[in-house]
Amino acid sequence: MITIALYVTLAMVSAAALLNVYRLVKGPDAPDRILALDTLYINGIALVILLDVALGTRLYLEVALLMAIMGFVGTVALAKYLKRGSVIE
Amino acid sequence: MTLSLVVLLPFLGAIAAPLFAQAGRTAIAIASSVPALLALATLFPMWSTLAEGGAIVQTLEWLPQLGINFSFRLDGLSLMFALLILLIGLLIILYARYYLKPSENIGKFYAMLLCFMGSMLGIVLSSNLLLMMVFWELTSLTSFLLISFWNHKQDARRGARMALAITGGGGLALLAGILLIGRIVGSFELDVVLAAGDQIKAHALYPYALTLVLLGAFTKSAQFPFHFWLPHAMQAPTPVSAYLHSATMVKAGIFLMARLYPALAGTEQWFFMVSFTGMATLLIGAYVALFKHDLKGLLAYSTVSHLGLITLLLGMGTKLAAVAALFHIINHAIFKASLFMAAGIIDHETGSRDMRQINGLWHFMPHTATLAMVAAASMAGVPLLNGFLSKEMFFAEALSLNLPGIWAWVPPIVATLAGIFAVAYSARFIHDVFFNGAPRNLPIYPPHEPPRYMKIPVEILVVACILVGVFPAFSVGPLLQAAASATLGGEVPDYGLAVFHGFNLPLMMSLAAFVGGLLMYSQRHKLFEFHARFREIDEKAVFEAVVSWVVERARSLTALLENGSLQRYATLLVLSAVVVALAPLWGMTLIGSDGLTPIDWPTAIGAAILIFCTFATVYIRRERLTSLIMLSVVGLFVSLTFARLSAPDLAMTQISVEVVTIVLLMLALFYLPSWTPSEDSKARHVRDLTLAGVAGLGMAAVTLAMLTSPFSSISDYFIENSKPGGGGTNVVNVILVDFRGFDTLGEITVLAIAALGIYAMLRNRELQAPSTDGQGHPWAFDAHPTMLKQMSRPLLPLALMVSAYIFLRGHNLPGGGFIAGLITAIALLIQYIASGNHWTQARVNLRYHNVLALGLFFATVAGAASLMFDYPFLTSTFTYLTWPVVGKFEVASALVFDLGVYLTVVGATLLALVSLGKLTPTGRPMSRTEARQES
Amino acid sequence: MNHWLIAPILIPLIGGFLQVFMGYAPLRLRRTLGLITTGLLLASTIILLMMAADGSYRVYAFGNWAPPFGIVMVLDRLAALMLFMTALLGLFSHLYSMGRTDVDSRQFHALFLFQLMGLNIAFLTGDLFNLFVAFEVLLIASYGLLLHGDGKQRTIPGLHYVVLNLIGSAMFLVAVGMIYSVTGTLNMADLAVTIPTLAADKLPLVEAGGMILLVVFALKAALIPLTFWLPKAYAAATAPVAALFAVMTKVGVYAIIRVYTLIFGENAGALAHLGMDWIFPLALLTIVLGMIGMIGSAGLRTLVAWQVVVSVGTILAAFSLLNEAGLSAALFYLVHTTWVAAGLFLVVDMIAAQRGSATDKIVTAPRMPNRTFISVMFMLGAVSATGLPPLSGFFAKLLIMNAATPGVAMAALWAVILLSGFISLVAYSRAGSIVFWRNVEGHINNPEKLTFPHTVGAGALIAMSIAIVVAAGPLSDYTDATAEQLRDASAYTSILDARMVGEDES
Amino acid sequence: MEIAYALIIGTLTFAGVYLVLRARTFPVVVGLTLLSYGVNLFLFSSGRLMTGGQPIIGSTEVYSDPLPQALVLTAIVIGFAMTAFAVVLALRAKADTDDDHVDGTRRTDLPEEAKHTNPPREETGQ
Amino acid sequence: MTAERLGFPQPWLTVALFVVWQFLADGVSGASVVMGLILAIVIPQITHRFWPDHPRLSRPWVLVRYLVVVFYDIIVASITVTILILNPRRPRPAFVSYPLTLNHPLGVTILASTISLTPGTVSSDVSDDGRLLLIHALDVDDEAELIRTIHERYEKPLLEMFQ
Amino acid sequence: MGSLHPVAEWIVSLLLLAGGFFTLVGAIGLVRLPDFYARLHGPTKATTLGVGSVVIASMLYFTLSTGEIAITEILITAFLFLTAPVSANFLAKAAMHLNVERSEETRGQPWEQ
Ligand code: NA
Ligand code: NA
Repeated sequence: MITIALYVTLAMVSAAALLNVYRLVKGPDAPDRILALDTLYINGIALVILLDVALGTRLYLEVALLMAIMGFVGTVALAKYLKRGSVIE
Repeated sequence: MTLSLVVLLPFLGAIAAPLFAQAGRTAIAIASSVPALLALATLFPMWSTLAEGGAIVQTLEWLPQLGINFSFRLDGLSLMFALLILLIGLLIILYARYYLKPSENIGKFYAMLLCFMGSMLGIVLSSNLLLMMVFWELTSLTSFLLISFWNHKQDARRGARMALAITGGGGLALLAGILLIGRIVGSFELDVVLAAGDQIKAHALYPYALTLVLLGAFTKSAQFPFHFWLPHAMQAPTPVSAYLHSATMVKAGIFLMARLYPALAGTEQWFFMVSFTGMATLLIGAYVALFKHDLKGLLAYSTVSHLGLITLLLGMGTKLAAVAALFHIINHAIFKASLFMAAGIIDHETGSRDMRQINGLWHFMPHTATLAMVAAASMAGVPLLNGFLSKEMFFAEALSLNLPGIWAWVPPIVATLAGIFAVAYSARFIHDVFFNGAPRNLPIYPPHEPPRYMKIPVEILVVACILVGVFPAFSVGPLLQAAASATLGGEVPDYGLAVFHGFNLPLMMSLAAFVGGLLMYSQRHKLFEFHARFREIDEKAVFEAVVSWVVERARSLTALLENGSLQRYATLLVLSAVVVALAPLWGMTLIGSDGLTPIDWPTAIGAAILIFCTFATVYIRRERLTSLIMLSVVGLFVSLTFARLSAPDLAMTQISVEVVTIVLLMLALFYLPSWTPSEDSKARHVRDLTLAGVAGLGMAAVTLAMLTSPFSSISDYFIENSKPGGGGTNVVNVILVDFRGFDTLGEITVLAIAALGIYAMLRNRELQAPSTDGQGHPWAFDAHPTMLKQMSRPLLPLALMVSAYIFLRGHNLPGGGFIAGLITAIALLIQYIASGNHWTQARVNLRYHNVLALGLFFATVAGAASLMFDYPFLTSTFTYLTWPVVGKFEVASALVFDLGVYLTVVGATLLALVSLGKLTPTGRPMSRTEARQES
Repeated sequence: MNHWLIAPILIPLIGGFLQVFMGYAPLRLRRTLGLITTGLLLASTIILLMMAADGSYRVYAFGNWAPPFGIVMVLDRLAALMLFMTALLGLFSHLYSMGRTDVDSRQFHALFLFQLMGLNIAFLTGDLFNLFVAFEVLLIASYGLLLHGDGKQRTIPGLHYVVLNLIGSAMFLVAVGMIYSVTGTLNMADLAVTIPTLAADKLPLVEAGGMILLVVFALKAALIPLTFWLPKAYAAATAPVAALFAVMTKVGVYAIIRVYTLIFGENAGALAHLGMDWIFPLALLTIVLGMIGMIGSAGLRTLVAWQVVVSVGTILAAFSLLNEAGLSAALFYLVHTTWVAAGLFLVVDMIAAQRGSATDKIVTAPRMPNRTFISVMFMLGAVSATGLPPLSGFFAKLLIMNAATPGVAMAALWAVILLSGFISLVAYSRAGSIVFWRNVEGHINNPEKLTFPHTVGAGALIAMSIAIVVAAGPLSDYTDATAEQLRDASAYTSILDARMVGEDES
Repeated sequence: MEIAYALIIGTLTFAGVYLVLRARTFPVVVGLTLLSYGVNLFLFSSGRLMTGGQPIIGSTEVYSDPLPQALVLTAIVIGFAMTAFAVVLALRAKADTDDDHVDGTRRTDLPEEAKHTNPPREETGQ
Repeated sequence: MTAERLGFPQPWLTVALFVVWQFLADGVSGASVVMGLILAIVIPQITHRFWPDHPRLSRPWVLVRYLVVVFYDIIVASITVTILILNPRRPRPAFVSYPLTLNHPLGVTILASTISLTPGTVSSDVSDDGRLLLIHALDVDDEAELIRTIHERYEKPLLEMFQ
Repeated sequence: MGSLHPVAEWIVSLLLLAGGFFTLVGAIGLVRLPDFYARLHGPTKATTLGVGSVVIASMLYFTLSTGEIAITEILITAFLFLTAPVSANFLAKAAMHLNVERSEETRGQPWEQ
């Protein structure tokens, strides 16, 4: 039961990732691409948690936690670059 | 080791002599003559041994591996040369005392002269060929310094360099020749080599060895076609010319041929190479000498000619010829040295060496003129002077050569012809200088006799000319006998050292030369006109031109190869790796025995995204920000790959590092153009695509082959020992902080150094920041938006908490000091981004240098703790403690090491990022209000 | 446990981070500490040299983990020689830097010491991956050092150097991966044991890995066609850095010697002497290229930089003769050329500081002050580098030429070596006579005074060429013994049996 | 799985090499980053691929090879340090040469050697 | 050192951190309590300088109610937006300037976050003077209605807390 | 997979599917919505309900299958809740700064940056 749900979910998240890649390529502007990247990070988080469930371990949760932190930092830095050029000033 | 003392003394003198520089020229001259006198005194008692044809050999081991030893040999030949070197050397020392001006660096001059003397003695006394080689090249070096003594003159510098290039280069050939001889014989000791003459001559390498040795000898002794350096070396002060270029150094090549005579001579190759070279040199030197207006030039070419004569004699291969050669060595040294000194006196007293200016000096310096005329007569071969005797022997030998057919005529004719020229230029030396009207435009006028003592050396030598000329057997007979015996290896033929041998063919030739020479000189104007039709070649200019040409060619070739293009260098590097790796991999089985495993859809999609975004990063590379965003995706999916394939630690590290890298790249992108121009040619694109494609395909193939082949590794040990031996269940972490903790120490050192290097590189650098972004939008004003600022405040303690958590669990679960450090760094980085450099720095209150140094300190201390128990560095220990409430928990020393890792990462990352951030020009408006105030 | 083995690593490490702590301490204090550090380092390497002289292998197992599981440092004659050579070079270059160079940045001493640390790890390590780490330590420090100093001239050469080495590092990892994927081990002794036992179908990966490794080492050594980054980088570096860099190419050479005598040595079965047939012709070509570069040099720094290229070719040519005599000669030459080239870099720097705007360019300039001392130093260095007697270069080249066995290879080797000597002779005499003797009217503004750090730093390194001659016997005995030790890889592999602390005596 | 993995490494290598060979500093740095991703994945896979075999003792039955993971971790960190340095160096090159070309400002009007052969302006006496 | 620095400069933060630690430790145990306490006390000591204008919550129980409301809204609005996305109908977007009553920056931030978290609205900007909040709404008929809803449901409770 | 009560299995499965669904819808929104500002709403779904459901599923699954409390996941969601609005805000500001295209129907004006 869970196995099936897990795989369907995995498929949906993967499909979501593909769609995000579409937006990443399409743009048209940098904010769109950054947004797509941010969303891909979130997809990544979901994928890692799903992996954890699939494996029945809890050893990858911190990977997901770190992805959340790093995705945020990356997005903020990119957005700041667009606005100000210098990320740290 | 008395013989080594003989060699050593002049060198010691060279060190001592300059100390007397303050005491005046006389003092230093005396000081300089002491070593020579002492050396003579050392040699004197050995004469008795040598007179019977014996030899004294003294050996001290130096480098037996090389076959090079301090072994010296005194026999007739070396004694003859040693005496020439020392006796003429003494006269030169005396002469130079008056020749050099007090203002000149006389200490340096004498020091170098003595060095040269020692080197020459080394050559002639060495009993080891390699040792001789050492001294051989030393004479090249010291003569270089002596010729360029007046190094403010361009001619002197060029002459010196040319001499060094030719003789030094020839020396290298000689070295090769000697090494070959050593190969053949198995030793470099002269005794062995000389005894192995037959073996050498029969050996397949003999032609090479001989050619190389002769190259050395010919260059040193200014044989055609290498003769041209010698006249240009005349830029040296005259004492140097007199010493080096008449009596000693140029004879080193001759000496070498004589020394190796038993080992190398007596073959056809020897005969042709040596005698023909000698013959050519004899003629060319004699011919050119006549036309030189420069007094020293005339003498120089005359020397070339006489050196050719001696070489020719040695080349003839008969024993009598060899004896004649030896005899002429002595005679030439005596009369030529005196002639040079006389020329030096004339130069000294008239300020000129040009025979077109110098005329009628008989009137002004009759004493000097007399001396010079006697010496010149000896050079011409006038009877009752020493030059006559050896020349007669030469004529006799020229006649006795058994060449087939018409060739038999060649040597006598050449000899006579050379004799004619010799008489002519000698006549010119006498007539053109001392008579021939009055001086013209002399810089110093009127000239007068030089100081009394300056003439003494000349007088002594001229007396020697006469003494030998009249009493040959009495004066030089024993020495010549000993030398001949040593040269020929025992048997010395019967030769008569008489003044008069009767009216024979040689005498006729002498007569012919004499008459012909005078006739020729009387007709000199026509000859000069004839000669003037040929453009005179200045060999020095040619040499310089050749060197310049070579330098230019080399320069352009270098510029062509080393063109400063990173693209080329990188291509070469990648290409090299591809080429060498492809060869062994070609035809390798792609799919090994383990076979393939199926792939699930999500993984396939992930892989597809990764591959796609990688290509996209490349495809869109000219749009830099987009490329960077694509790169982020690649980084994210690499991290997911690690997670997917059982590496949580790697996934965490990858994702953290990737974000910091992106931030770094964005910091850089602010200053760099946001577009890459399209500038590479199509050909280059194709080339690079091909190369990259081959590299990529190769790596893919290797990966596939690798992944499908069976495998076992040392890792089972780590898995088994991680818990019991390392006290942790996270094997990767235990490897990092324990099994291979040293790698980690190196790794954090790298990180620390990189940060320090970045800091140092950016310190005091000003970067031009663009005022708009790539599309021309001016930057926004709002630097620190409220929401981010507010959110960043609680984020810091939270992130530190997470960081502490990741750090503490690292030994047993995914995590560890490195990742924790990056989280801390990023938490602080958010503060910098949200609230600015100034605000954050004021609150951090730390120098990141100290943080990273503290990290290294902790890591080192943690590692070194075990040293106290005599366990190796980085040995870790752990124990389990039980506390109330807390329960049982583990305390591991590796945690301290990991703390070092943590601190280093925090310090290094922030130092690097903040250094970059500090580059931002200050004074940019931070808010709309500020902007309004600005405008 | 013989803790001396890690002294050459810990001393500069500790000295290094102390320097970082003391970044804002008075310069005098930092210099004193720096000199103490390099002095202690030299002392420790002398002790190691004496220990290694007995011909045994000493193992230091970090963390008390037995090889092949833990990382081991292995001291043998080769390692000790390299350590000593580097420490001596380090001390005098460091001293020289205190004349002027170290003022430019507070990080200089730390970087300098870390660079020494990286070098020492590279010489001692018995682990392939740790060798990579060592390379990275010494490289990153060298990047920092190379870019040290005012002015813009070193930026682009530095960039090239960095990028090429980053590619090289990537290749190193690929090679490690290839080798590990088959052998399952990283310990060099273990690799030496494992590789001869591999089945034929497993060889291609190891062979490819070994060859890529060779490319990486050749890049470090600046062997043709990977030479071109060197001249500009070395010529642009500040003098003490360039002097220290004289040993950088030798690290590549060292790695080649170590890996291709031990792992791919004559006992490596199908992979014996892997890639060595490439090295000999390339080494000769490298010499030729270096010659061309030398003769065409427009500046003294470039001249010496090309000299470094020539010497790399010479060492590798001798090594690739693949006999003990050649190896011994290569090592003898290596020691000589490292010190002398370093000394020349320093002397050239002193020259440049005396000549105003002419700096080190081979052009006429007003007569320089302090000419006597500097010109004597230059001449000694040039004579030695050229290989003329009576200085060390002559004996080194003699040993190399002696090592060749008759044949085409010998003819080529001799011809190239002698020709390189001739070309150097022409190049140095031309350069020297222009720089020292061809003067124009005028005077130099603010020529540098000769200072103790400069004269002693440069003088000592140049004087080493005399010292080598004096000690030529013992030195060549040592290199002979080293070559003999290296040839017998099975002795090295005995370190796998080393007993750890606390293990039973039985 | 192996084929996909091999393709990933091949692509990363291709992209890395191609970008490293470009003429501007930024793509070169991006190329180095991609190259190091590829290399790290390669080194990682030298211990073979496994799902759910995280080398945490007690978490699974069969563990994947921990050693390459540790090596890659070290390599990632070192690669990060190196990339950081290269990035900053690219900036400095931009500042010093006013261009982001990997060879600095290319002056085609003056050949390299011409700069040296001209006699320098002497500091003649005042 | 002031007593505050030695004690709990930000007591709520300390509590929050303690709770977070229990979450990180996957539940409460002796060890996690001890460690959590240590860190929850130490970390604010280090970071309090980074949070100089830290808030003083006046009515914590309001927070609970607020969270419940927000969660409910998230779920409901998500479904609405889902329908909107999957529907072929083109949405009716609008930029809405929301006049703020709150003046504490953290309060404003929380309000803006809440608005963003509930699907269909994104807080796009806060004016420099902190009086206006720019909201982008994905599909809205009546801007005034939106403003009123936000004020009632979110800003009021926040005003209670950040008095 | 450990043994789970069937009801729990259903709940976990439904939560998982919901998570996947909302994530997918977010992505579809990102593709379909007409302008950047509209698309900015998409990820909020993935963030909030998408990851939120998956996280709850995971917590339930582990807590119920092992009998030990498993709550770390909640921090991930908490973190996303904290940061996603900031990201969105920042991106919107960037978009306004760059003056990206808006769909014609949009009422109101973005602010000048
Ligand atoms: Na005349
Ligand atoms: Na919302």
